[in-house]
This record gives sequence, structure tokens and C-alpha cells, in this order.
Amino acid sequence: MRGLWFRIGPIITVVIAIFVLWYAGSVALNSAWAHDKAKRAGVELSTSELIADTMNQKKPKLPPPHQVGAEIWKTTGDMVLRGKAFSKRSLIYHSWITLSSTLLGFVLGTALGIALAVGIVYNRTMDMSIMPWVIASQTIPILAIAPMIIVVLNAIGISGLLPKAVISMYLSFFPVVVGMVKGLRSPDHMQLDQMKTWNASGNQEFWKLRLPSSMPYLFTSLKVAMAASLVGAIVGELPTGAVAGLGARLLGGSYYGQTIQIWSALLTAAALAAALVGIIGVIQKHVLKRMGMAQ
Amino acid sequence: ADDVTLQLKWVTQAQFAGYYVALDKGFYADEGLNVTIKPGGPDIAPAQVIAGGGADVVLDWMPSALASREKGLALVNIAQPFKSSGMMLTCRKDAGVSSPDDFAGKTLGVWFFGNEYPFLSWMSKLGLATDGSDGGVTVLKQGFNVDPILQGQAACVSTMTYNEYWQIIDAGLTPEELMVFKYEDQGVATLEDGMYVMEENLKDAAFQDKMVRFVRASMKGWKWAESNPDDAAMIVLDNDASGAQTEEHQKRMMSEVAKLTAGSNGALDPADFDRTVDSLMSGGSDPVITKKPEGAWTHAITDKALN
Amino acid sequence: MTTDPVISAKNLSLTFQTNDGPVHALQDINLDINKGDFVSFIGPSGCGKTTFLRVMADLEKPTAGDITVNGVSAEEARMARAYGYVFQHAGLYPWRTIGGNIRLPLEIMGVSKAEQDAAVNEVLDLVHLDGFEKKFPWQLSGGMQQRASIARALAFHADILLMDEPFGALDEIVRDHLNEQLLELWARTNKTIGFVTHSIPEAVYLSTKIVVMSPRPGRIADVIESTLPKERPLDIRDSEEFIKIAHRVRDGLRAGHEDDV
Amino acid sequence: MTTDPVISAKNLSLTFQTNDGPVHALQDINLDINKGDFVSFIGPSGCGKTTFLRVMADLEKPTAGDITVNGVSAEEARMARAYGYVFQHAGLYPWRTIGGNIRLPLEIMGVSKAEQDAAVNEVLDLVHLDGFEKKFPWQLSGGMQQRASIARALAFHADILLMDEPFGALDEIVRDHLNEQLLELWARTNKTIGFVTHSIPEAVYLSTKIVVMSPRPGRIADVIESTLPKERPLDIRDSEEFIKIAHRVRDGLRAGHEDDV
Amino acid sequence: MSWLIAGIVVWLVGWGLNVWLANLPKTRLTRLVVPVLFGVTLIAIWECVVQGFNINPVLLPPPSMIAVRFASSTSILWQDFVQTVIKGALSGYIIGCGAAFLIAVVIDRFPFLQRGLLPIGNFVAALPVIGMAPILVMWFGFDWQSKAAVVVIMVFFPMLVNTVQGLQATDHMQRDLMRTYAASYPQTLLKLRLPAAMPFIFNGLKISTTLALIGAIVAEFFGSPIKGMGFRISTEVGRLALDMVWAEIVVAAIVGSAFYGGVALLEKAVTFWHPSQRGQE
Ligand SMILES: Nc1ncnc2c1ncn2[C@@H]1O[C@H](COP(=O)(O)OP(=O)(O)OP(=O)(O)O)[C@@H](O)[C@H]1O
Ligand SMILES: Nc1ncnc2c1ncn2[C@@H]1O[C@H](COP(=O)(O)OP(=O)(O)OP(=O)(O)O)[C@@H](O)[C@H]1O
Ligand SMILES: Cc1ncc(C[n+]2csc(CCO)c2C)c(N)n1
Ligand SMILES: [Mg+2]
Ligand SMILES: [Mg+2]
Repeated sequence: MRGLWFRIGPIITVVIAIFVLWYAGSVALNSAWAHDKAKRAGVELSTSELIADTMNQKKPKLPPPHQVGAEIWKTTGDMVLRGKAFSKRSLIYHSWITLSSTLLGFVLGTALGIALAVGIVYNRTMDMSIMPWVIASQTIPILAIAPMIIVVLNAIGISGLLPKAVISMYLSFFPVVVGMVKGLRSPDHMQLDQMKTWNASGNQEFWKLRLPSSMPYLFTSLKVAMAASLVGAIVGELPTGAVAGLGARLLGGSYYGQTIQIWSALLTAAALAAALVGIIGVIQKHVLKRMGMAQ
Repeated sequence: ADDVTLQLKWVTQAQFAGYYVALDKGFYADEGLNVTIKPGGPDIAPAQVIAGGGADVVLDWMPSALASREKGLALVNIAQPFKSSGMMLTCRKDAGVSSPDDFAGKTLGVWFFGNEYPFLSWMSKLGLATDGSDGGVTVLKQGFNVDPILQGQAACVSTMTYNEYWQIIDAGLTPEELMVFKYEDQGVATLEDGMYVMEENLKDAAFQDKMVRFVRASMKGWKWAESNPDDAAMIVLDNDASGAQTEEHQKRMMSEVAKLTAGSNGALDPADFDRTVDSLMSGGSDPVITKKPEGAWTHAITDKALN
Repeated sequence: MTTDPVISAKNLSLTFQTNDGPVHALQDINLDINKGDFVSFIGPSGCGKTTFLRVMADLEKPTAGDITVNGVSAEEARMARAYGYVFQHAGLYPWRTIGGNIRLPLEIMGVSKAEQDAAVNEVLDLVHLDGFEKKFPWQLSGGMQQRASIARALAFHADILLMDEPFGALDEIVRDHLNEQLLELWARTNKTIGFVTHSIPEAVYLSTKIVVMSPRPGRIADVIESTLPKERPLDIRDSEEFIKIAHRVRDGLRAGHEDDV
Repeated sequence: MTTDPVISAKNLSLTFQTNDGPVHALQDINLDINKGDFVSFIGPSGCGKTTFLRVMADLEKPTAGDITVNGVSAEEARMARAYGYVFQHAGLYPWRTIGGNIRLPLEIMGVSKAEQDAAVNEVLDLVHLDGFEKKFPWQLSGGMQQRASIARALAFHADILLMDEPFGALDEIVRDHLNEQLLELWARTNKTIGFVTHSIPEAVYLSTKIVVMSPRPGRIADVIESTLPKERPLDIRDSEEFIKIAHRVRDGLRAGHEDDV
Repeated sequence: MSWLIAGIVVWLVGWGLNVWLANLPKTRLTRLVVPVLFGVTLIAIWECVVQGFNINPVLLPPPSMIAVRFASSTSILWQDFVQTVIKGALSGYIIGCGAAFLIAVVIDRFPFLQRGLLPIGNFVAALPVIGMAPILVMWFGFDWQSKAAVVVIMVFFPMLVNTVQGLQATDHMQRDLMRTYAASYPQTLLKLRLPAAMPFIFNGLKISTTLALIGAIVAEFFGSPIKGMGFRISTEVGRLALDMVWAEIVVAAIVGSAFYGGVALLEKAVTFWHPSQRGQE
């Protein structure tokens, strides 16, 4: 029991601290509008009236947690209870839309990343030519070229899930390349020499040495890539007409100044990312344990 | 049925009710058309989409369409369901703005992305510099919403009669506290939400025919929406995949939009076109277009569609 | 011993190019090793022992001179999987169990599953690690890891065994024990063994031939043919013959240290 | 020698809690070390030598029993910077030059710059690393790194010196040489030295007291008071006395190995 | 047609040349020439494809057109660079990385915070910035301050996590050594943990360079004064001036690579002792 508190206790404390700060922030940020309103109405606000007002504005600068919580419940749990989990007003539906392109993009990005890493490790020309451009590619603001990618893919007849996934891929392949290049190069000289003494083929060297030793790097990169892929999916939703998905909710909230909706979409996205990363973490634990690389 | 893809200029909302009504009520189907409506958004340039072959017909504002035409992308206006402009500049009285003479030295929120042209030509008509120099105005690139006026970051923001204006009202400011400058009233109105197609496509008779049927059905949709605003708003709501729109807001938007489409049967009034062009070319040192556009509109479609 | 030498080095030199100039690791090495020889290499740290072993194993290319193994070039010998190599550090793959590590070279050489199992059992037994087959390397002490690494090199029956300080991490008792085992194996299989060590008694106890090297550039200072019998109980180390050879090795070593420390 | 012992362990036990159960690293250790003693610890791998040294240095807390250093608790002694410690692996900070590494403890103890310089020069000279002050650790061979690490522990003049297999990575000649140097230093400064080694001759050659340990749980199997004189030339190792002591140590060791290997 | 053939020829020649160069012994020159040649080949192929397939410049302008636009718009590009990179990205980078560093040191001192903050930190780090940007613009106004705030949020967690990890990167023995000296906390921090953490800290700093730039640009999409790289990009797309958009992207890529390269050089100087640095050259 003490062990549990040891792990959970600090987290709970910090979460409570965050909530306190959040409420304080809501009061501080929202009171300007409350004052503004009161001044225009020509009334004086007492402190308690002021606080009450900041807790319940329609378009607060910073919605307090209970407002965001209520909105999330209204668009998730409540929807489920009413049997409309997949209606357009349900965040579950929008999360699913985003999730599907996230996962596709993640798979594509991981595949591309690993392929490039293998190329870079095994081919000297690729090693010397590609890396600087991979870095440069990540300095291009994706939001700027996302619409072009969508339009260009559209022009050659590709639409739907794939264009969004391509943007996810663009963001997620980078951490995989960097991590895998490091990982595939992590066997030390001795281990490589050993393979040489047994006259192992390139294939054997890859499967029996380089790939297993890159596993810890791979999983770390996959976590980063997953988070990046989710961001990519959200970015990709904007120029496809922001029809559906968490990105559309964010944007929709933005158009209409619905801060509560923005925050609830934002937190849902973060929870989704945390869950996806968590799943990779669990897989990592199991795989590494089976491989004897973690205690 | 013939496939037609329509690219909207903005997200699904009552601003585009006519098209959704036509789709929902089967007006397109009656004309033998299979129409796909693609919602737009802040990152979607309809002209770019049509250039990339992603749409057969796009909705755009005329200033931006004419500017694209000068860039070498031959867009042609085939129909103009919006008679009047819904653009306005909404200011807070307590920021000290009561007439255009008060703009100097103030901060004004403006939409860019090709939507800034009407504003720029208005300012140059007023003789106000927009590059931040003395005696001019400070221009902000306004985001998607009306926050700057609520937060007091700008004295005025751009609004549409049917949309952003009501967001300001919803946020708690009253009409009495606001000063509104409609572009129509200031004599700088430009045409909004026209239907545009690629000039080269028009040479194809089959395409022409498709457009004739499309425009006819769309206008039928518009007229239906004008007379049944609340039902039209609900149809829009049904088509909004993001689930972000509210019934109240869309119904109000529909009733405002109806005022703008009221005067048009779909055919472009050449006088409106000339007025728009004059306004764009009068822009002093920095006109939006440099020469009078030729062939930027046609009555070929509406003549067949509406008679 | 009129047969061709198994390993033969002629005027062998190896220079490493580093950023602060060339390092002459080996210079003008001439050495023949015959079938069934047990050759120890001894010399001060950094004198080129490891480098020479690596050249024999074709892990390093000499910059001058020739080396032949089994009458062919070192590379061809490596391709023919002519030898087993024990590295200075155990170097087990952490994601494989002890059994998996020993099995690895067999997998690579395409040995059948049944033969793999038999070989693994046999060598585990030899180094007294039976029962540890399913453990991972980090679950073993340093000495046990070292033994697993030796077992791995023994698992496939190469005729030549190259061992780089295999017993460095072990305490004296275990070391003595493994020395005996190694001698027994060598006598039984008639392998040719190249063996690097820092310990003079170990070199004398094990070898038929002791190569004393001197540093910078690595040269052969002395080659001592052992006069000890092939049969060697542990207490042979107290014999006069043994002490005499050990003295000669120590003198050779000391000469190499002259300019040093 | 009627003075109080410098280090005194009473019924000392230490159990590590690991996820597959407790590991009894030390059990019921009783030992007194007097001022000026040179105590060697010898025993099979994993028997708890390092652990015991770490307990003396307050790097590990015993789970039962007491330890006093200089009459106070190990922690107070550590705070008073009573000892220098040489780790089993060199453990130099790679971002500091050799000089910088040796200077590190002096900086921490607030010694003046001039005194630092003097001390660094002195100890570099002692371990024959003069001229390498400005080099980084990775530019040195393993043996040189080990010597630098010894120099670091000598740089500040602590009365107690705890050394964990300091000469493990060195070849015999260098090792002999450093053994002599260490004896000379010890005789000159009358330090108290705790010394872990795997080498029986080294233990016998250096020590006034040899502690033989046996494994699982780590206990003291034998404590041998050396009868060798304080003055010890290298060839004392061929003396009868020496060989007798070495035999006793070997027997103690072997007993500890019984269940093993 | 001839453009397409030219494209294929350029491709083959560029690739062949690169293969040949790459297999020469590595020198500082080949290290530089090979990637440049790769890029030049790519750009030449792009030109040939755009010309050959007659792709509309409002979709993808040819590099030549971008170059012309770049050359004729240097003053605008410079003004945008100052607004976005110097004011927005750089200040946010310094504040964000600096704050993360200090907080990491505090967290490292108090394990309780470490166990509480890091899991939460991972959650917060997963917040998509796109969502934060409009909120921060609302909070901090239109000018560069809100851009810097976005950058601060973007770089904060990668930097924090790396620094915390780095501060723990010392091995047991290195820490025990400090214990034997009875070193005080600040002494241990200064002489052991910080130097040992440097490779990780630089990892964070490197990741943060590209994040800072992207953050500053993207934030401008959500409201800005009428200058800045993000403003220009979003505005000029609407005006179909894709050549200008790409000119800005070129600036972003150059600045980003230079920023990254600069930090990498600094890294090399500071962590020269780390095996990953020693391996090279
Ligand atoms: N890859 C390399 N690059 C440059 N110099 C090297 C390389 N490998 C070894 N050397 C140098 O070559 C010399 C011989 O090294 P080698 O490893 O063969 O010594 P050794 O006799 O095995 O020493 P030890 O007893 O410490 O194992 C040393 O001076 C070493 O610094
Ligand atoms: N931190 C630890 N956690 C758990 N067990 C440990 C730990 N440190 C040491 N041990 C165990 O305690 C026992 C004694 O270890 P110690 O390092 O003292 O041995 P040693 O005598 O120094 O061996 P060597 O000669 O190999 O250095 C071993 O069985 C070891 O596995
Ligand atoms: C970034 C941004 N760009 C343009 C517009 C302008 N706009 C295009 S369609 C339309 C009608 C819907 O209100 C409006 C206002 C905007 N609002 N935000
Ligand atoms: Mg060696
Ligand atoms: Mg130990």
C-alpha cells in the first residue's frame, strides 16, 4: 500500500496543485471581462459575485475545470448513455476519426523511418546525402504545406484518409529515423567483429545483431512518433475542410470563440496521445522483458 | 448522373444554405447531377483547389477571384447568388470610433488569405496608410474569431452581418455599444460568394450543360432557403460533420443571409461587376488588380439556366 | 613437425592512422604456428597482442607483409569459419539467454536444431554452467559471463581457437580450474590455440610456445619453446623447469618495459 | 598497538533486497583494523569484498551491526573526509583532463590553487604519469587510467586509503612496480590501507593482515597476520615464509570454493 | 518531353556522382559536397518535373521562379525573419529552454516533484500546439509575445525531460566518488551532474531548435501583425503567390538548419569528451 502511495501520491498532489492554479488562473483571466461587463452595465461587483461570474462565463478566457469537465462529459459519457456514442456531436466519434488517420500515419511514418534508417546505416551514399535534408525537412512549417499536400494529392485522385495520414507520416518519420540510425549503430565494435568471425551475412547481422540492439531506441522513438503523428493528424484535418475529427473541433471552437469546446478537444487529444504512448510503453515493457533487456 | 464537386469558401454554415438545400431536397438529383459539397476552412484557397482539379466549381469572393485571374488562373464567374455584400467593420464606441475619420491611429482587425482586398481598397480610398506608418491605421491579421474586439486588442474587427457580428453580441456586447460600418454603405462593397469555374472547361459543351443544370438547381435551393429559413438552417445543421454549429446561431445566420441573396436571381449584374472592379482598381499606389479584367464573367450559363 | 604451419606471418606490419599521427601497432612480425600448438602472447599493455590476434582472425588488415591461415589468406580462412574467437571482454548479447548466445554462431552457420542443442549442452557442461542455459547474461556474475563467452567459442568445433585474455576477470581458484579444463580440451581435440594473457604463470603453464612482445612498435622480443611435458598437473608450477621458463619470460617482459615506467 | 582500532566492525551484516529475494552480501563480520595496518581482502568473486569496503566508506549502510571509523560512525568519518577511495574501475570524469580529475577532490575540499598544483605534480610523478596532465582519460590506455585513479586518491593526504582491486588491469611488471611504490608510500606516511585483490601473491606481498572471505553469505573465513618484515624487496616472494603464507591463503580460498565450480 | 529526359539525366548523373564521391575517403570536403549535391539534384529534378508536366505554379512553382521571387523580395523576407525568428522564436527558445533547465534542476533536487511532475509533464507535452496557439494569442496578444509563448510551451517539455534524464545520467561510481569527498550538493551539481548531463541537455536544445521555428511560424496563422513568416505564408497562399510562400519556406529551412547546425557545433565543443562525439573525425 505504501508502495502505491509512493507512486501515486506525488501525482495526485501535483494534479491537485494544477487544479488550484487552474481555478486561480480562471478567476484572474476571466475577471477582466466580468469587470468590463459590470462597468458597461453600471454596477459594482462584490468579490464573491466576481468569482461566481468568472466561474460561469459563456466565452471565458480560461474556462475553469468544471466547465471543461462538464463539456467533456456532455460530449462523451452522456452521449454513450444516450446511445449516441458515434453521433457527430460526440467527442468519441471525433476521436475515432483522428485516431484512424493517426494510426495509419504512424504506421507509414514508422515504415518510412525504418527504411531510411536502414538505408542510411547500410549505404554510405545515403548516409552522407540524406541526413541534413531530413533535418531541413523538419524545419518546414507543416501547417504551411499541409494544404498543398492535400491539394496535390487530390489532384492525382487521392483523398480521404490517406492525405491526412501523409501529413502524420511527415511528422512521425523523423524521430524514427534519428532513433533507429542511432539504434542500428549501437552494437559496439566487438559485437560486430564477433559476427565477422562467424562470417555472418549482412542479413544475419541485421536480424541477429543490429535489429535486436536497436529495440530500446526504437521504442523511445515510437513514443515520440506517436505523439507527433497525432499532431499531424490534427493538422491534416484543418485543410481538408475541418469536417470531422479533434482538429475540426479545435478549429470549430476557434471560429466561434468557444473556448470551452477548444479546451475539451485539447484535453481529449492529450488524453488520446497519452493513452497511445502508454500502450507503446506497455508493449515496450513486455518486449524488452522477453528479450531480457529490462529487469 | 453527372458528377459535380463544389468547393465552399468556408466551413459548413448557413452562408451556403442554398447548396445544401438543393442537395437535401433532391434539386440536384432532379437535374441528373451527383453533387459533392466540400467544406472549406481558413487554410483552403478555393482557387488553388480548382487549379489542382479538386473541384469543378468553387465559391469565391470576386476580389480574390480577379486577383487569381491576374496571376494566370483563368477563373470565370458563372453565377452570383449574393447580391449584396455582408462585410462590415464593427467597432467599439468606447474605443473612440464613431466615423471613418476616427480610424487613423487605431488598430483594426482584418482577414487576410485573399479576403483583405476590399479592406485595402477602402483604406486607400480613405487615404489611410496600412503599412503602420504615421497617420495611418495599424492592421492586425485577425484570426478566426472576434476575440480582439472583446479583449480590447483592436478598436474594430472585420465581421460579416450574418456571422461574426452576432458572436460579438453573444459575447455580451450590446448593439448600442457598437459602431458598425457596412461596406455597402461606404460605397466599397465588392461581390461575395460567386460561383467560379475554369475558363477552359467552359469551352466544353457537356461541362457547360452540367453547369447550367447545377446553377439552376442551386438557385432553386437558394430561393427555397430564403422562403424557409428555419428549415434551411436545420438542413445545414444536419450536414455539419463537425457537430460544432448551434441551431440558434444557424437560424439567425440564415435569416441574415437571406437579406443578401434576396436581390439576385443568380445572374451577375454587370453594373455590380464594374463597381467592384472600379473599387479594386482605385487603390492608389497599390491596386488589387492592375487592369480591367476581360472575360472574367459570363451570362452563358445563367441565360440558359434561368430562362 | 614437418607439416606446413597452420598460421604463418611474414614481415607483418600494421600501422593505425589516427588524428595525431600513425601508431605502429605491429612491426616486422615473423611467426609460424604449427598444428596443435598452444601459443601464448604476453607483453606490456598496448604492445599489440590484441592487434596481432585480430590480424590472424582477419578483423584487421595488415598494412604490410603476409599472413596465411591453413595455407590460405586470413580472409578465406574466416569465410571458411576456420576459428573460434574469445574476445577480451565477454560481449554476450544481452537480449539472448546464455543458451541463446552459445547457439548464435551455430544458427548463423546453419547447424540443425538438434545438433545445436547437443552442442550447447556439451559446452555448458564443460565450463560448469549447466542449469544456467535459460538465464540472461546480466543475471550472472562477471566470471560466469566470461565462461559463457568461452563456451560460445567452443560450441562449433573450429580447429583454431583464438582467445584474448579469456580468464582476466576470474579469481585464482576458478582460473586454475579453467586452465586445467582448457589443457584437457586441447589435449583431447588437438586444436591449435592462440592465447593472450598478462599472467606469466598462466602463459608458462599452458603453452607449448610463448611469444613475448615489446611495445611501440609491437615486435616479437622472444619466442620460448616450452620444455614442459604435455601432461601438466597444477603443481608442475612449483617445478624448477617451470620457474626457469617463467624467469625467462619475466626477463623478456622487463626488457620491453625498459623505456617505460 | 594498544591504541584504539582505526576501523572496527562488530557483528556487521548487510542484506540487499532484490526482486528475486534478499541477497546476504555480508554476515556477522567482526574485524578490527589498527592504525598503520595494511589489510588485504581476498575471496571468490561475489563474496562481498567490495561491499565491505563500501560499508567502511559509508557508501552502503549495514543492515545490522556497527562500524566505527576513527572512533566515530562511518558517516561522520566520511564527512570529515577521513579516507581516499580507489574504485574497482578507474571512473575518471571524461570531461576533465587527467590533471583536472586529480584536482577534483582538492577543489571540493577548498585547497588553494598553488597547493593543488603542487599536489597534482607530486602524485602524477608517483604513478609515473608526468606529462599526461593535459590528456583526457580516453586518450590513455586502461592501465594508465587506473594509475590516474590511484593518483586521485593519493592527492589529498587522507589517513585511510581504501583500494578496490586497483591493479587489476595492469600487467605483471607494472603491477610489481606499483606494488613497490605503494609499500614505500605506506611505510613513509604510516597510512592505514584497506586493499581488495584477486591475486594471492599480491595480497601476501603487501599486507600486514590478510582477510580471506567466503561467499554467500559473505563471512570472514580466515584472518592471517603476516609475519613478513615491514621492509620487503620483490624477491621476498621466493622466501619460504612467503610461500607458507600464500599456501594458507590459497587453502582458505579453496575452502570458500568448495560448493562452487 | 525534353524536360523529362533532362530530369532523368540529372537524376542519374547526380546519383552516380554522389555514389562515387561518397565512396572516396571521408574528408571535410566530401562531407559537405555530398549532401549539397544531393539537394541540388533534387531541386533540378523538381524543376524538370514541374516544367515537363506543365504543373500550374499555383500548385507547385518551379525552383527557378522561387529563386527569382526570393531575390526580388529580400527586404520583405528580412523583415519577416526579424519578426518571426529573432523576436518570436529566439526569445521563446531562450525563455523556454532556460525555464525548463532551471525547473529540471529543482525537480532533480526533490524526487517527490520528479515522480509527480514528470508523468503530468508527459501528458501536457502531448497537447497539440495547434490547439494552444489560438488560446495563447488570446492571452498574450497579437504581436511576437504570443508567438514566443507558443514557442516556450513547445520547447519546454522536450528540454525538461532531457535535462532531468541527463541529471540522472551519472553512474553510481561517479556519484559515490563525490560522496567519498563529502561534497556538498552545489559542488556535486556543478562538478558532476551538469557536465554529465550536457549530452542530454544538448539533445533537448537540438530538438527544440526546429520546434521553436515551427511554433513561431504556426502561431502566426492564428492572428498576427501584418509581418512575419507565418503571416506571409498564410496570406500569400490565399493570394496564390506560391513562389513567395516557397521563398519563406526556403528561409525557414535555411534558418532552421543553421540554428540546428549552430547548436550541434556548440555541442561538439562542450561535449567533446562524449563517445558519440569522439567517434567522428
Ligand atoms: N583502432 C585503433 N586505432 C588506433 N590505434 C589503435 C587501435 N587499436 C589499437 N591501437 C593501438 O595499437 C596499439 C596496440 O594495441 P593492442 O590493443 O593490440 O594492445 P594489447 O597488447 O592488446 O594491449 P592490452 O594488454 O591492453 O590488451 C596500442 O598502442 C593501441 O593504442
Ligand atoms: N546493489 C546491489 N544490489 C543487490 N545485490 C548486490 C548489490 N551489490 C552487490 N550485490 C551482491 O552482493 C554480493 C557481494 O558483491 P560484491 O560486489 O561485494 O562482491 P566482490 O567480492 O567485490 O566481488 P568481485 O570480486 O567480483 O568484485 C554479490 O552476490 C552481489 O551480487
Ligand atoms: C482566417 C480567415 N480568413 C478569412 C475569413 C473570411 N471569410 C471567408 S468566408 C467568410 C464568411 C463566414 O463568416 C469569412 C468571414 C475568416 N473569417 N477568417
Ligand atoms: Mg588486448
Ligand atoms: Mg568487487
